[in-house]
Amino acid sequence: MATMRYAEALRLAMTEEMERDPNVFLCGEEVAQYQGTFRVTEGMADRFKDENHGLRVLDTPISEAGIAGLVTGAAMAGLRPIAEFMTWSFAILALDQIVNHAAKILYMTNGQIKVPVVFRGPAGTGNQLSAQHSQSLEAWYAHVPGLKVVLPSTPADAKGLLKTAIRDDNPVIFMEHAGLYSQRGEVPEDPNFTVPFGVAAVRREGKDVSLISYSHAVGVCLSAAEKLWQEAGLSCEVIDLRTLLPLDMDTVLRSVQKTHRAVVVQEEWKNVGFVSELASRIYEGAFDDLDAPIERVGGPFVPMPYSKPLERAAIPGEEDVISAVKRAVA
Amino acid sequence: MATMRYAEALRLAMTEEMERDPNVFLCGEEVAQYQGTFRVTEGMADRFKDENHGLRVLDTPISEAGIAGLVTGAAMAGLRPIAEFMTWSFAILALDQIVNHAAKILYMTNGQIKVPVVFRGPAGTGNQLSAQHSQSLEAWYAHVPGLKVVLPSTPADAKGLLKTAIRDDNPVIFMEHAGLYSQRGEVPEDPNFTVPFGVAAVRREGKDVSLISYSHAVGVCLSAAEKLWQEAGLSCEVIDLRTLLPLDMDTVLRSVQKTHRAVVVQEEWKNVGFVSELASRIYEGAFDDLDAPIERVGGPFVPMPYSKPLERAAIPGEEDVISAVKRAVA
Amino acid sequence: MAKAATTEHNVPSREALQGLDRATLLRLMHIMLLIRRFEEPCDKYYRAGKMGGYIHYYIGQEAVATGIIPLFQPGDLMITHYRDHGYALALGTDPKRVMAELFGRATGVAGGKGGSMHLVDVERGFLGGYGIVGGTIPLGVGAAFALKYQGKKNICASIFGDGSMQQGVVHESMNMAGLYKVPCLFVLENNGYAMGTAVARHSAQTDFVKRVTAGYNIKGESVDGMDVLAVRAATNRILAQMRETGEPYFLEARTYRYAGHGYADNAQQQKFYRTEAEIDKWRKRDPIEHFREQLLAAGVTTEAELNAMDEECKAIVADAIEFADTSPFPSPDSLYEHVYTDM
Amino acid sequence: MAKAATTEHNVPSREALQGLDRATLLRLMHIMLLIRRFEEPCDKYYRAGKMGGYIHYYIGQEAVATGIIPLFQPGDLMITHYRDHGYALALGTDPKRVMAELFGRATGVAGGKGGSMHLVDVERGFLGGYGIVGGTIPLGVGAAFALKYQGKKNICASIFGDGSMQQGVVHESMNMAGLYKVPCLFVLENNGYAMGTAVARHSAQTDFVKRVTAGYNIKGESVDGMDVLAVRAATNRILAQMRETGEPYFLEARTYRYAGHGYADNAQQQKFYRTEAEIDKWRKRDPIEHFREQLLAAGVTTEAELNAMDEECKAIVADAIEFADTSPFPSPDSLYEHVYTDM
Ligand SMILES: Cc1ncc(C[n+]2csc(CCOP(=O)(O)OP(=O)(O)O)c2C)c(N)n1
Ligand SMILES: Cc1ncc(C[n+]2csc(CCOP(=O)(O)OP(=O)(O)O)c2C)c(N)n1
Ligand SMILES: [Mg+2]
Ligand SMILES: [Mg+2]
Repeated sequence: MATMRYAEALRLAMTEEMERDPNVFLCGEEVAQYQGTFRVTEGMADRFKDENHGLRVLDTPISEAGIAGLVTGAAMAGLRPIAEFMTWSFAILALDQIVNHAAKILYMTNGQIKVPVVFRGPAGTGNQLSAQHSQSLEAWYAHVPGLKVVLPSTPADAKGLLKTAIRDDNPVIFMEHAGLYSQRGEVPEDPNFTVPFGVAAVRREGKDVSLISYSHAVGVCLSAAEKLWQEAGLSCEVIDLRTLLPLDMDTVLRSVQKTHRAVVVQEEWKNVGFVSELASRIYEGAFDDLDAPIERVGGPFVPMPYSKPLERAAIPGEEDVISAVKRAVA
Repeated sequence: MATMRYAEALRLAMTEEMERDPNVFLCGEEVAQYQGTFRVTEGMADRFKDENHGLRVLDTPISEAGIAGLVTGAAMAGLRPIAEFMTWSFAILALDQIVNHAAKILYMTNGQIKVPVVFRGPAGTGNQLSAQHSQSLEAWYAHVPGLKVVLPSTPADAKGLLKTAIRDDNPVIFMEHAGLYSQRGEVPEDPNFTVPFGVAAVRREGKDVSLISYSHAVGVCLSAAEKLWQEAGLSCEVIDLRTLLPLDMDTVLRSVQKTHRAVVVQEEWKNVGFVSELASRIYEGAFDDLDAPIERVGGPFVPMPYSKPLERAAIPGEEDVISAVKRAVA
Repeated sequence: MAKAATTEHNVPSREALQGLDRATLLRLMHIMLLIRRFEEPCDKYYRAGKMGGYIHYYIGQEAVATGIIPLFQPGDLMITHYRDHGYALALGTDPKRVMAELFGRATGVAGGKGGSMHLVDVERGFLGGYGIVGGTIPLGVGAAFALKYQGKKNICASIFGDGSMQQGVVHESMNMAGLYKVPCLFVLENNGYAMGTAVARHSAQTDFVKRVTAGYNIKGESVDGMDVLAVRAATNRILAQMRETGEPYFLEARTYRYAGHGYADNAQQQKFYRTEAEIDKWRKRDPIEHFREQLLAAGVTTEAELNAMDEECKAIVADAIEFADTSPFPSPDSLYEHVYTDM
Repeated sequence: MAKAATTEHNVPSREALQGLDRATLLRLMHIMLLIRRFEEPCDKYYRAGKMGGYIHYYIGQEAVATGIIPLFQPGDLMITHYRDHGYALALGTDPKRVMAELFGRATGVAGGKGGSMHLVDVERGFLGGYGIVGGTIPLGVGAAFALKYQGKKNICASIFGDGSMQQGVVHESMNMAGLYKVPCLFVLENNGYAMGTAVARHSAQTDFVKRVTAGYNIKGESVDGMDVLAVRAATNRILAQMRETGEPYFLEARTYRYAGHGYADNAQQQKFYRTEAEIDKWRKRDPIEHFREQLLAAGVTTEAELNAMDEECKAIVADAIEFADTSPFPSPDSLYEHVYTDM
């Protein structure tokens, strides 16, 4: 175990996997010479500069669709690429390559061509980046067969899930959260450490209400849970889904069957968001166990505004979770 | 009233609105000289050829993102464009322009610049078009604040909703269904006839189960309802949402409060699909009225295969709705 | 086939028929004939409901695939747009399995999941045909990137139409190909139209070689796509150079499709954008007829031999149809297979 | 301003300083000084948490906006990328409201919803600054399309950076502009870098004029973006021609940004991609200093007058900061306003 930042854990995962498998390479905007916009890839270009004609850590033009297509084609030809999007908001430009190509090629070729590629980068809200730079859209990706969708909430998961993603033979949507990059935590140094997909983590045990979330919102749920315990004696169980596709409903349903109440929390627009799928599945799997309607917490249905007070109001916070829990137990 | 095809009703709506407002123009691939890939725009180029430098009905290169951006910019400068996508599967290439620009510009400019544009074209499955050509992705668009999402299921709605879309000052996602183009129906000829957004239609009254759907799936629900009545004496109420954004939950909840059972039906992938949002809202609005979990019917989680029997199995049909209803009343 | 290709490779292409040996010349003719005979009966089976979806014919453009593909060497890769029958057949993919794919059968090259637009033959380096205009160009650049990354001397051929020249991702990909210098052979099949839109109506610049060479510092040239030997000669020279330098190249083949864009683009529809006269003009330069005359003139073969070859091709196609039509449809379970490698 | 522009328009630009009258020359200087003085204090307020998000400085590039914008006529339109302070100020947008937008206040040009990247001034034809690289280019073409459609003699100026030359949608849009012949003035501010990536590292073709003219049949040229009079002369000639022909034009201004790409790109970060020496080299060609010398040499003005003008600009900025800092934040309800025009 070593204490490190979420961003460092990501770097360690990539570096270890690139050392382990010469077919793994990394490309994206500013990932090499500039050391990464958020310093996630710092030092990697130097580390691998003499290998494969200097193509192992590669700077690209601002061509998101081209990048996504290039790595998909490289994967079809036998490599295992990692493509970094400067932010997931820009990946919208690459959706045709990701959704209409990377995600479908295995199926269209009847299993003959696999596409082992990882699309990663920061997502989410915060820092007054305003409307065009504050999206993650995980609900879009989780809607698409052929993709796997991963959103780590801790440094250890950042490392373990990214290693699993790189070793996976399918296209993986790996959404980091810029708000977590500097978060510190214990991370196993063992290069064989990985975290499997499809296994949710119970971050806090509880008996009154199940708080189910992922990515940055997990931390919001944990602090809300602590407050609710301190101030209202309410015992919340906090579940971190880790991966939305595959989705670990067993852990979720087990918790709800125990607590009989559920609050599902995400950062992005609630409308047609992932929490709606999650809620529907909980209703279907535990209809008779529920003592109250499930509370969905998500972003208000507005583009992200720049002004600080407005932005704060547009990002679901501790208070939103707390009031949702109180409604659920009312 | 006149009997006409769904495709003709769309053409009539566009022609009437273009005659009514000189700022309305139409562009897209093969819409002019070729008379439209599905003949929806037949004759329109001739009708308007001498106006505005021949720009009123305009053929474009195969540049979906460029087209979406061009019409968005034209709308910002005072025009009221209609852009046709040859199919909505290709609109994935234009998502950044639609979602990160057209949908957000009114908000980003604090209401100073409006974007009255209609993005329309055929969507949906059928005809063995296989994986890359069989999508609609309405769940993606309905997730985005700033957009309105419309999916007409009858010739009359095709005309009335399209006219409302063209007169709307916001970007409208108007998804037609290729499987409905040749469907005939009664259509009001009155040029003032429009169908408002946000008002669902009860296509069939019933008391046992509410079948809630939109677009091509409405017809599937109606035939299933008829069969269920004939063969099992089950009385199904069939609701056509018409628009997913805005969404008419009042009509939906009123129906469910009456029937106590709901089956929500869509053609596309169920997972994180629109039916999940719809189900969540019904649970939240009528939790105590429900006698059974809501049944969600949607496409299986696979890319669309080419082979006819496989494709048939991948498109939710009458049988799927019938068994869902039987589960709901079991 | 690939093996043979390596040997021909050394044959000097100086004299008439570029000094190609008889076997090679006859194989080129055989490929062109097979492609044409393969597609001719398709309309009938499409009408009969044996095929569905979109089907795009290659008839008229045979010289392009035939001039390029036989020059492939083991390890070379290829990716194409949906107009892909000719490429699969030129590559030597079993006509039975190609036809079975069009019929949507389990024995098809993609198990019936792909259809006409989505043929594939991994064994021969064919990474597949895809349906999004321009969508394959970045994939081809990526495959070429992989070849460079792996230090191979191979190339990746990327086939597409004139309409895709207006797709943004093509611009992004060509810029990256020029920037990273990867061995991607861009083959633009300029058949004059993107569906019903003539090149001059979809492109501000109709000289695509100029656009690409000036825009991305990629070498390029244009060749007569109705002349199989011209295409072959250019490709031969280009591939030798690419295997040497590992750099990208842009080859425009000027050609023409006789049939409609797809099945739905019938004679009536075609009147909206082209004339019978134009079609006839191009038919007079028919690649098969032209080559036939060359061969006969040079005394390489006889009418009788060519007719026999034609009959043989028809027989191969008849067998393919028989095979396809008697093959089973995919099993219902296969609907859920290969969505993921592991779930 | 626009009014005045129409008259200057007739001044023959033969002699030194292109025969521009004193008032015009001084206004150009005033605009450049205002832009620079406006941005200089921003870092301090950003650090103090008064501003947030991304902020991109225009310092060093002042001659480009200043050489172009005053030539606008009523009805002309403009759209820019996120590096937009200079354009709003050159256009005459109230510095108070621009600063208030950076402070996220209700009095800002976008009511605090946009911030530095998303300024707007509909009244003056500024359709806004946006943050997706290349994303505004089709919008500008669309606005120009609207001008042609409406039969107006106006133009739309579309401002963007060298990095956006690698965005697919830019290719698609320029092709459409060349195809439909719409009056869009493409202004490429080539400041040598896309964030930390030098032009030669992101573009296979570094001669953008060549790429665009050869690729889309759009006329184009390059101009010294550090020389306000050179930019103005070129723009003057180009706009006259565009208003005549209604056709698109591509103008590359070679310029340089002194500051980092954005706030986060501090001196330490910049070491990864450029040297102090390079920055100094460009500073020696500072557009304001250069123009100052020209004016003094020609005896158009005096040191004293220019210093007074400088003080005046600083005062305007001080007022703007005061105004911004004392302005109210948007009301909580405004969060839900303007998502739709009607719901
Ligand atoms: C992105 C996208 N837009 C539109 C289409 C519909 N479409 C299919 S083929 C085609 C014309 C393509 O013409 P070209 O690239 O010249 O190839 P050709 O068919 O002539 O071989 C169009 C518009 C598509 N498949 N993909
Ligand atoms: C599509 C997209 N990709 C990436 C970014 C992140 N980004 C913002 S500015 C920038 C560099 C742009 O450089 P250039 O176009 O030269 O303009 P400059 O900043 O130099 O004025 C990048 C990569 C973005 N905003 N949009
Ligand atoms: Mg073509
Ligand atoms: Mg730049």
